[in-house]
Amino acid sequence: MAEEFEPKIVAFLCKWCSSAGSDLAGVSRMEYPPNVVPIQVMCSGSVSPLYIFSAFNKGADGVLVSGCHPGDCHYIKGNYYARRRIHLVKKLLEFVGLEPERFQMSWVSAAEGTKYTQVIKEFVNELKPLGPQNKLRRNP
Amino acid sequence: MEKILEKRSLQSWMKKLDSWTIYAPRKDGSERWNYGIAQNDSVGLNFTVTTLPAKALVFPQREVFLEFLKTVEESQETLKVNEVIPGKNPVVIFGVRPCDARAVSLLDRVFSGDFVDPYYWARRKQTVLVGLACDTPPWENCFCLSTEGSPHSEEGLDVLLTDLGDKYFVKTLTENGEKLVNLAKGLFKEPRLEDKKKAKAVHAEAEKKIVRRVKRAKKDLAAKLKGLFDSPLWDDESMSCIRCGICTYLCPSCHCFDINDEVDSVSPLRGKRVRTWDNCQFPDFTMHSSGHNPRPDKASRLRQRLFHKFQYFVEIYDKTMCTGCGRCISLCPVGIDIINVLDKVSDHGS
Amino acid sequence: MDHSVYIPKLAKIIQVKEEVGGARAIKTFRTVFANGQGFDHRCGQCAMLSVFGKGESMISISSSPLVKDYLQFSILKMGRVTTALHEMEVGDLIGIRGPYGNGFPIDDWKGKNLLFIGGGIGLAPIWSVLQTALTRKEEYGNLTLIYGARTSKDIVFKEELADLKKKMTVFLSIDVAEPDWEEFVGFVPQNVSDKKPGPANTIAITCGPPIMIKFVIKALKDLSFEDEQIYTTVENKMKCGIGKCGRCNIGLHYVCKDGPVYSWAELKKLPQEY
Amino acid sequence: MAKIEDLKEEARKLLREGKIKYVIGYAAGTNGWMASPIFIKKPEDVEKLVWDPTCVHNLSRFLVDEKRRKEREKQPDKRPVGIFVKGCDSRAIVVLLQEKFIDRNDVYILGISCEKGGVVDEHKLARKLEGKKPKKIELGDKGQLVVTTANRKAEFPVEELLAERCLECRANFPVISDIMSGEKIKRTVEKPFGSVEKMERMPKEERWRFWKEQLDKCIRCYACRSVCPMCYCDECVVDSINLAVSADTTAEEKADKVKWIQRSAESSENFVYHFVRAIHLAGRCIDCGECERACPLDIPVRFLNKKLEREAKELFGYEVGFDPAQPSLVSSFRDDDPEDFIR
Repeated sequence: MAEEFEPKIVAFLCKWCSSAGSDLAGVSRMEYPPNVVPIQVMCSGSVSPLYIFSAFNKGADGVLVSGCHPGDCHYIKGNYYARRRIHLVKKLLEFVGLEPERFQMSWVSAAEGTKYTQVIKEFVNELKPLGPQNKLRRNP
Repeated sequence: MEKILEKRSLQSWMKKLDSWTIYAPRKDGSERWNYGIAQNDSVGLNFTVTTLPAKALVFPQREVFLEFLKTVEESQETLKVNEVIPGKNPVVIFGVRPCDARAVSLLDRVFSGDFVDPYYWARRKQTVLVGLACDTPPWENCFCLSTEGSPHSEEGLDVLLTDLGDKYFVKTLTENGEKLVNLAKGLFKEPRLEDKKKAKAVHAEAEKKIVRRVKRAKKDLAAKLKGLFDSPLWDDESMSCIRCGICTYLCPSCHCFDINDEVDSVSPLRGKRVRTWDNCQFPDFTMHSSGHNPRPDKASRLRQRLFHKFQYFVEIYDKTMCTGCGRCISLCPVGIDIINVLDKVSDHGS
Repeated sequence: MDHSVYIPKLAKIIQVKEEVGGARAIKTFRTVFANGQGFDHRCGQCAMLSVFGKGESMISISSSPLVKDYLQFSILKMGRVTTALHEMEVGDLIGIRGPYGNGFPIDDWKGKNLLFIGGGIGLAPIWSVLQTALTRKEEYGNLTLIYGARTSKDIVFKEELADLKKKMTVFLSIDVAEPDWEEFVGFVPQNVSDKKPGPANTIAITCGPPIMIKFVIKALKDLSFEDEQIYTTVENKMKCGIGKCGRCNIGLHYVCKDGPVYSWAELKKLPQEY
Repeated sequence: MAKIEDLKEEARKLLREGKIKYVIGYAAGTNGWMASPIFIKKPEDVEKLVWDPTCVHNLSRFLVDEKRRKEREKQPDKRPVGIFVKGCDSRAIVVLLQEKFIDRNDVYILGISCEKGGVVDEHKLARKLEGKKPKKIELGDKGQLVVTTANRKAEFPVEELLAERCLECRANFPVISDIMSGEKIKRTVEKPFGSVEKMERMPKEERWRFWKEQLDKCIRCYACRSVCPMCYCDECVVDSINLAVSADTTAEEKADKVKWIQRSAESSENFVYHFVRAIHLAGRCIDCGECERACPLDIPVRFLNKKLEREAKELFGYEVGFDPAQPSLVSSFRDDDPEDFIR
């Protein structure tokens, strides 16, 4: 039998909440799929849409942007900007026919190690049936 | 040799050429014609003109020059560089307009000389051009008669077809052209005298329909241009230029390019060195690393385009690097009209 | 068909020397071809250096054609490729293709005095002529070098210059006074006017920043040099090196192929596109 | 039908009095039936100005050039430039003002109402005329388009010839101007996003195939970027080297410029380019449709912008180019912006 497809996820995690949340999951030895390439960013609001397009271009099967819950942003408003911008990016990607499951956003606080693992588990499960992302990737 | 081919036999002819990849004009999801690989159900040659000239098939937008790979084994670095010359892929392009074929023969000159470009020639030598004479100028800005061409010019072509209504008048011009015809001998008939006469009439009629002309001829224009390098004319004429790449990328004879390394993997280092189209209308074309730019404004870039075509090239090759296809005029988003500009050059000071 | 004109030969870096540090760093590299197959070059010719993954850059060959053991390049850190070159060490592999360009007509200069005038990194392109003339001193008349840089720290080939002073006339300058500087203070053209080299039977070869070249030529003209006696090199952005990619032209000249060496008599007829 | 005689008179007067540097307007083109942009410096040349449904260009694009020119000049002529604008073009000026790219005093706006007309679509016209070349195209008294060819004069309802963007236009007269010609007729547009909605209804994979076929054609001439008045960045991610380089830019800065997109016109790279373009125009595109018109390969790039225009409106209640004082789409938010897509 063919080996099961393991999707590669690029996750842009904000330093103050989501990245800390993923650390918490790590130090608490919570189990979750090893499919994520985490990239720590200062704020979800600092994630340029170009990073997202580029991740798909370089072969990501899924991309996650994760930040602090509304009201909790270290920079007060960064995640609100992100919410708008990411929403537009999501609509654009879907418009050209990319599977909506491939691009996700989440709010994960520093205390939500469990939620982080949950987000990743669900993401991986949703990506598996889709197979590799070849639409936007360079040299598929 | 000269032959007659019934239009309904065109498809059968293409089918006989099964050791070639056949390109023919088709509509690609829009109103415009472009070359695509001909399928069995392919249309005839009832196109106007392809937006992208035949150039794009012999000098593609992207050409891989080499592949590189760096490996480290037991702290010993090895770097492998492999040349990537286009492989065997014989091509016949059907429906090449005479101006576009003449432009290919200009490219032949550019990619020869002291340094022969192996990538260009690897494709070019495998490419056979089957032209279709224009009976009506496909663009309203065609001006091939001003560039030593004509709607039935043979230069650069292997076969020239002339539309006689329900049949084509076929004239082979090279060995390759004859080979194509000989592969489907049964489809071709000997032309009658009246066919020849009719072809001539079609050619003559087509010439009459070309309305646009450049006032001065090649050498005269080149000499006039030379004296106007520092003229304020270029500032005025380039005011509306938006510095896009349409006039050059769609030009059948423009051939400027860029070379870049495309990295596929950083560790181990793996990638390709790639040639892509580039053009003199982009500001970064000539900009030095230091930021200094010898052609810093639209005026100097428009001047470069016209000087290259109508002055420098004439001095070097005794040819204008323009075959009068009219694309740059018809497709310019802001209506910059090189005939108009050249005529202003001609009239300058008189 | 022959090996593609665009495929560089692999070469190993055998020596790296830091000439100048700081923001406008200059390093001198010596290279040998990996499989021994090199090329012969003429003084003033250039080569296209590759850092795989970064790209190519046209650099003048600063070693004399008489030196067969290595090729030498002195490189100012300026953009993507040159920055990558500056990060390279002895033993690293680069690609080299060439040689390109016309080179200096040094055979025509036999029996003449040679006056070299350089500024900053501009010493590199004339270094190959200077070294060749020095090796064959008997074939040429007097050799003189007038060279300057912004500060004493920006002077390239410091040790070589000290050595050179024993063999030929060398005038150095820096733009602004420094405590321990004993030679001329001021711009290179001013030093030229100050030293008043005579035009008789002399060829002046100048290279440096465009603004320097412009005023050096003016200074030389004031000293009654004819246009035909003045040679310089020009540079433009290049990609192919073989007169095809279309960007380095000055009028109908492709600098990569028809240049980079011009006499002032030739250059002044060309449009100011460099 | 708006007449521009009064606007011409105004332009002439302003030029004569030296109150403006030059006028950007439309003149008869020499390359076919379409008008061309013209830059008029002398009052006597004002006569060359024309106004008809072939005046497709969004001339506000040239305000970007004007600004750059002023920046380069040591002693710039700071007088305003006169500019002819249609409704859509005027909204572009509003965005340029909103972004403080230009100042209101930089422009003297000569507005023209499209009334019941708009601009002609090249392909629709070609189909109607079956290869014949138009000599003249006018908006008739009854709101129809009158097309004159070599041997006949034909009338068509506007819907049959106008560009799609005009049929979906919600500002057919200038929203900002110093002087205006024509009536402020509010045209009812039943489906301002009709074309996008049609595409949204396509199944996902079909939509993918559509965009792949379209964007694979892109040769990266960047006409869509070059023609756009909003694409005024000093540096664009697609350029091969940094354009905004000064003597002080360090070698490292130049070397570290990320090559986000290769110059190769491959599918993957073309998608990134067009995504970046679209997202950068979100909340800024005023749907003048110039990108799509300029495209030599007829890639319907306008849909990408239109899609985001629609989302901005529906999700965030944001409308572009009416109010120079409103904050930009992506530098603002509402507490109740939708977040049902977030986990």
